[in-house]
Amino acid sequence: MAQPILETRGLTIQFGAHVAVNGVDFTVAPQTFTSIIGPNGAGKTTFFNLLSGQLRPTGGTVAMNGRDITGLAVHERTRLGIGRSFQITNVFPNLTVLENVRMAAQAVGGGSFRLFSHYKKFKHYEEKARYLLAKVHLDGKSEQIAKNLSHGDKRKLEIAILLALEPKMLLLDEPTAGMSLEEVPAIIEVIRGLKESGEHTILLIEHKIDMVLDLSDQLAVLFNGRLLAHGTPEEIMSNELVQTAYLGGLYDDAVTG
Amino acid sequence: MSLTLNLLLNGVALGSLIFLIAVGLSLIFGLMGVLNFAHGAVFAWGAYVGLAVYNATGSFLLGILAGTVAGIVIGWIMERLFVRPFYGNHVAQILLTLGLMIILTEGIKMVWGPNLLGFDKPAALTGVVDILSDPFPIYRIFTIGIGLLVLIGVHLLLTRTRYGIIIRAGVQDPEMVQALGINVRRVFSLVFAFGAGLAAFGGVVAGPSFGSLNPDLGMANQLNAFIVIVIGGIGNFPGAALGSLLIGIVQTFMAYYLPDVAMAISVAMMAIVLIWKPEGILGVRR
Amino acid sequence: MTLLRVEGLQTYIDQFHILQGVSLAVEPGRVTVILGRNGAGKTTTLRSIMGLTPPREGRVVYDGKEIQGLPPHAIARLGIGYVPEDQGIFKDLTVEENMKIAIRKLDAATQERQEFVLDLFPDLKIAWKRKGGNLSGGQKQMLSMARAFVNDNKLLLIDEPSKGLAPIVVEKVMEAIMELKKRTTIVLVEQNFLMASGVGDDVYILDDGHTVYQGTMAEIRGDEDLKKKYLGIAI
Amino acid sequence: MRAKLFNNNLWLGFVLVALCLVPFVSSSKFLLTMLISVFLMAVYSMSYDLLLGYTGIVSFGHTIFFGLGAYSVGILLSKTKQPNLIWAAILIAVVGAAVIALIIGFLSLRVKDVYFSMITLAFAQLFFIISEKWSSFTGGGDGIAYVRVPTFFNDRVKFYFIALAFLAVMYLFLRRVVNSPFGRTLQAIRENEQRVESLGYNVLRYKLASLMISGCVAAMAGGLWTVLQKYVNTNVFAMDRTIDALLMTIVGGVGTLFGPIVGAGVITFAHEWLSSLSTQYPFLERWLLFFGILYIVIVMFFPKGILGTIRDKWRYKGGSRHAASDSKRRESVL
Amino acid sequence: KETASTTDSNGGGSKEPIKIGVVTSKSGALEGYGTQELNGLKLGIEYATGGTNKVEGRDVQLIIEDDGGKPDDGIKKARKLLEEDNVDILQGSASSSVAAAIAPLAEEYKKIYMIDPAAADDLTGKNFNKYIFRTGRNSSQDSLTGGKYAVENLGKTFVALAPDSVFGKSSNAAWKGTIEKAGGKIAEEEYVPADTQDFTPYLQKAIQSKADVLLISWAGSGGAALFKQIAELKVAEKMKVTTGIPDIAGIKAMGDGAAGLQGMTAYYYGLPKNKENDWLVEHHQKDFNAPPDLFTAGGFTAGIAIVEGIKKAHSTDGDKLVTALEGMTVHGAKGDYTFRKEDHQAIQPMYIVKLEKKDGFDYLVPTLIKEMSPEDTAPPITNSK
Ligand SMILES: Nc1ncnc2c1ncn2[C@@H]1O[C@H](COP(=O)(O)OP(=O)(O)OP(=O)(O)O)[C@@H](O)[C@H]1O
Ligand SMILES: Nc1ncnc2c1ncn2[C@@H]1O[C@H](COP(=O)(O)OP(=O)(O)OP(=O)(O)O)[C@@H](O)[C@H]1O
Ligand SMILES: [Mg+2]
Ligand SMILES: [Mg+2]
Repeated sequence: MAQPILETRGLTIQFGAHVAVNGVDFTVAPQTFTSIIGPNGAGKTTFFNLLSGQLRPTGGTVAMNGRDITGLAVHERTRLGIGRSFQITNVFPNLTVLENVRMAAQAVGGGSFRLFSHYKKFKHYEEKARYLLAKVHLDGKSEQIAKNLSHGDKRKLEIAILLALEPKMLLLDEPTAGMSLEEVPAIIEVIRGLKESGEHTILLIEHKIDMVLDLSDQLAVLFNGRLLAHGTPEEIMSNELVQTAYLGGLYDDAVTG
Repeated sequence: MSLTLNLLLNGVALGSLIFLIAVGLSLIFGLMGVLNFAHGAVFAWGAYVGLAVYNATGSFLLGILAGTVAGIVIGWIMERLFVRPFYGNHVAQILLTLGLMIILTEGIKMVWGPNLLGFDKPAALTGVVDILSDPFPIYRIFTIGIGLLVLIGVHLLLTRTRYGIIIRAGVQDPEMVQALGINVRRVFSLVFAFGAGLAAFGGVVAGPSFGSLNPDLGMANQLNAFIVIVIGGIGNFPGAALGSLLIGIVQTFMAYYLPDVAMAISVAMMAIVLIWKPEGILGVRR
Repeated sequence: MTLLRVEGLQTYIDQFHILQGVSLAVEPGRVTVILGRNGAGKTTTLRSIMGLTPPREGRVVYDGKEIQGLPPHAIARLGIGYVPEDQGIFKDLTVEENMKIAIRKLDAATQERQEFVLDLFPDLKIAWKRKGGNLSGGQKQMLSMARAFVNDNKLLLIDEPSKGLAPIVVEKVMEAIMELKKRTTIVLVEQNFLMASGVGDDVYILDDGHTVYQGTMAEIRGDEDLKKKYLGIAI
Repeated sequence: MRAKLFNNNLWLGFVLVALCLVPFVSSSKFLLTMLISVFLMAVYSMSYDLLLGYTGIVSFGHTIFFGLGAYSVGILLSKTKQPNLIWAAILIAVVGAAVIALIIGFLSLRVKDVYFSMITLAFAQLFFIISEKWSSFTGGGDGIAYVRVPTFFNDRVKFYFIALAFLAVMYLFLRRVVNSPFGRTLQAIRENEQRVESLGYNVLRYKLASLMISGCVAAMAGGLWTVLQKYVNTNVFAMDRTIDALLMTIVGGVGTLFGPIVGAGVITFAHEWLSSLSTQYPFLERWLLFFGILYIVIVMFFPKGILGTIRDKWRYKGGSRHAASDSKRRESVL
Repeated sequence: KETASTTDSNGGGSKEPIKIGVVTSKSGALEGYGTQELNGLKLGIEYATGGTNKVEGRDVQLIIEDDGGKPDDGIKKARKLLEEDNVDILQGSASSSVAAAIAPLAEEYKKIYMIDPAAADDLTGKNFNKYIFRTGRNSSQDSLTGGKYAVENLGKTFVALAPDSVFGKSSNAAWKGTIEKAGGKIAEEEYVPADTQDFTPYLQKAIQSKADVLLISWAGSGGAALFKQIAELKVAEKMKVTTGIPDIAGIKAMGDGAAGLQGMTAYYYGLPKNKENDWLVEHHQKDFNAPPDLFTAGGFTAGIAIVEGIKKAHSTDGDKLVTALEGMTVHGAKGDYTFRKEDHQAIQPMYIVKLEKKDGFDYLVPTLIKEMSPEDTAPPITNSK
């Protein structure tokens, strides 16, 4: 295997007495698609927060491309190419949908510290934003104030913002939760497109098992803050604990099928 | 009595006075998040009404009662007519409460004139007792006692009833509180009025300590109230008490030993505390 | 007798005409599912019933009484529980306090129900002293449901409960709904068709602020065309 | 589309021309003085709007910068008795303001919301106390009188045009800033700070820059204020002065840039008018009362300030952006 | 409002009214003082014009503006008076800062600025210009009055207690000079934060110092608490206490505990025995339903001085008035006030009094111990001009 793009060693975070992420050693190879599953409260989102810098670990390290990034701030990690979407929608509520995405485009495009040039001069940011909004089926709503979007539409906006950042490494936290049945496939297609472009490494947290199985090269299972298993979808799905404690009866078909 | 002990006692007494102003604000600002610049003016109204009734009836107790009621009424009206639509909107609150502050202060001048009014201690609380052979004013012991009573009372109210959590929840998401079947507006009105009542109560109790009242009394004391709440941790009631005590004691010692910097000490302490621990001493990080 | 009848709801938010004539009839003891794509107006419908975005026109008749125009807290006190789509967790309050604020009357029956929900969602017991804002996404969802289930409600309005829940928990929620159905009536907004079809009795489909379909779950389950037409899925 | 109504150049040109005509229409020196003070306060409030309306931070210490400007000019000119050092004094003020903004910003900008407000309040109080205590240098409460200014400024009409030009230039400058990519970033910070961070922006740097720009502009306004008054005392560091900026900005409309100009005009003239009337009509004797009522009326009927509320009414058709004065962030990261 | 023309209205012969522009505190912390002085001013003009309100055949018109105690507002208002209303004379203010800010305008527009009751020495010192005249006493006159008397009658060693402010420091400095000149000594200076509510430790420190006299300079609202605590701690049994006696409201606020307190005062309506004061007391009672107060006398005298000055100069021209007023003696509420040639400060009688309980008064009445002559209390000349 090539040098892992991301590697954690003994990654741990403790809140009071509760150890939410517990000694996780985890590696991700470049240009792969890994899904993280696990019961509610297993520490998946917390794990993402440690990778993207929202939280500082109480123990262990995070390395990207061999470089230790444990001490870096959120924005520095983003600049290194880690982009994430949030499980609970996290947008600019009082800006328009377009401006939300434009801000992200500007973040990677540079020029943000120019005090005097008019923002309209940076037309290409706006074009890029429009293009991405079309991709997530929000093109009709680009002038709406973000907080007025319905829940599902906010999720799409979240994804468009992430795409605008052009991250090398994407952390997707339940991107399709609350999205309508009809539109989930389109978003899956967008994600699949990213995967197939071969330029991105993707980590996905999802409870929709069929989607996970459909997309992933690798599956990792978090249980109670510990990395329980890491392997191919087939290996993981046959794990008994995953069966009984996570999937329950509903997905019997999905696994055997 | 050693000087240190004397200073310490005085510090506690001063802290207790600050606390009496801060306690209502700690509900209105600390819990409900209303930047209430009219709080000091309500405090002053309490003191003036209390003084008027005390002078008319000769009963300090009636004065306290009347002052407190005045505060409750003012608070109720303020909340009902003005503050209500602007919860969570600090910018509007600033303008609104500054306006109310001006109106209330001018109101005092209209009713009682712009000049000083003397506020005598009730006879029973006048004089000094000897603590370790040095004199210590009885009234100061009284304020310490009152401060303690209020601390315990309000603490019980907030922890033993649902009011504390309803307010905290209501500030964050009033809609959801309503959807849970609670008339959040009424609770807010009540708490606001209660906070104002506490301020007014504090005003009457503090009056004799000041010795005299002037219409701008509120403004002068309000800053300290904000400071102790921030130092203790916004929304943290015991924190406000701790902050008051701390500021009271430090201010007393500084005023004695280093009067040159005493003026700056409370704001400087606030700055230091915030830089060192932004959420306040007892506050929790959000 | 119909427990909740919604007739011709017209709801505006600011000057936007969001609901343009939504009608529902909710029969007691049944689970009524509202389906529709993002932005169809499902959430707004529930909010209009709760009085959170009062309708400008139309009637909401609950238990024989017109309740449109009542403030939300009065509506809630009539025995209507609401699980909002954004969970509505008070982030500065602990789980315990979040439960405490929800409980309308502390009696033996409530105690019993509290035990029931805590058994249903044991995670909450573990996180009992944690701040609501620190919960995981799924835990928030559980807490939000627990708050609604703990009271003696005659009607529950639940907005996308399965969102963010592990499959096994979804299953438990479904079981719980079947259990709750025995004593309460439920209106459910759901995007997870598996779940919706598992528990639903009656179905309404909304689109663009209108009711576009009304029928039973059995009909939908068997009718691929219907599913394609309104839900864009083929399962 | 964005606030076309007020930031439209044609419209602004018209206002500018109208203001240019004032000295030719009226010979009242007093009116000119009033307008000069409106212009200076307008610049001061606009600088505040950059913080409050665009970056979303409520500073209770803005007067620090105004005071620095006022004192630089006052002290330098009166100590040296060299009126022509005015530009040097303003330069010193601007550099000083930038440095102080940097220091205060570093210490306090990491702290959020009301806590930030309270730290800045503390700093302002410290400046006030220092200027009181160091009265040999600052003149203390009695102040420095007889500040000598270049004779040029003694001609009220010339001063009027300088002040007007100053306002116009500062307005254009700040408008450019808020519309630049930098300004856009500030507005995003106002809306959701940690989200901006996770987009890869170094939020602290942007906030610092905004505080510095705002401080420098305020310092210039303060410097010219001393030129107008020929007097400076500790009042320039008093809480009242910050409240002035706050009021003018809020009254005019937070986050509109043109609003503070309107606010400065309304407050200055209302203040003058009410206090003048008070000495003529006994029932207006307590004129401050009516001033207080004015605030309340504005909040109740123009919740987003005069311009902000009017602009909102216009914009609804376009369905465009929102400059909510105070966005409550309910969403958390997790 | 009509825009005033810029034409010169100084011509003495015209029948235009004489306009006196007053800038003082009608709101803010010093409102009470401003009002006292204004009432005095009105009565002074009435008195000096024999009730006609006419001088040299011209009406005297008062235009009053409120400065709220803020220099910035004071400047604005003074400008308005000078430029808009074309006043001939400026008068005010309750705040020394405001007066200092207005002083340069008087010079710029060459108009007399009759200061009262602002007391800062600098106004007739560092901040002096030739158009400034002051009927009010300045801080040095206060300390000269009290200091000399105290050393001669109360004791030789002093503890000076003052607020920790510019006022407190300069006041103490003035007292120190006088006391030392008179052969006394300030053993200890205590500066107390101006917002102090609790003076016990300072008072105890003072008692422990074993000095003869506790000398208090206090301005502002804390004073009442201070004197109540002095009474409560029975300081007066251990040492003498002296201070500047405040206005009636201030005395009232001190409470009965202050009985026996000796100190200096610039005016109390019961002290002067002359026809001007009798007239003032009578008319003040009639017009305002209260006796005149601490600062009414200065305003009253300012009114008289303005009228007498114009009569003497036959003009309202600033420079002519300066010549007329310089060295002039005015018969005011306290007797003779003389504007010194050098700094235009009016030297005037001052009083040493004792607070005593009297029937029919709900406050302690200042009763005369000694009247000091204008020369006895003449302050040093500190302006460089
Ligand atoms: N700041 C915190 N303080 C205390 N406990 C926390 C904090 N943040 C998270 N936790 C706890 O850590 C655990 C892991 O939470 P996390 O959000 O990572 O779960 P998750 O795996 O993403 O679950 P879900 O699938 O429900 O989103 C939960 O039990 C949560 O209550
Ligand atoms: N405050 C508002 N201002 C303007 N439009 C709004 C506002 N709130 C909601 N809307 C619009 O109303 C429509 C209905 O929203 P609603 O939240 O009811 O949809 P929904 O069916 O629940 O969608 P989802 O499945 O995504 O949750 C949406 O198009 C939304 O953009
Ligand atoms: Mg999660
Ligand atoms: Mg919805």
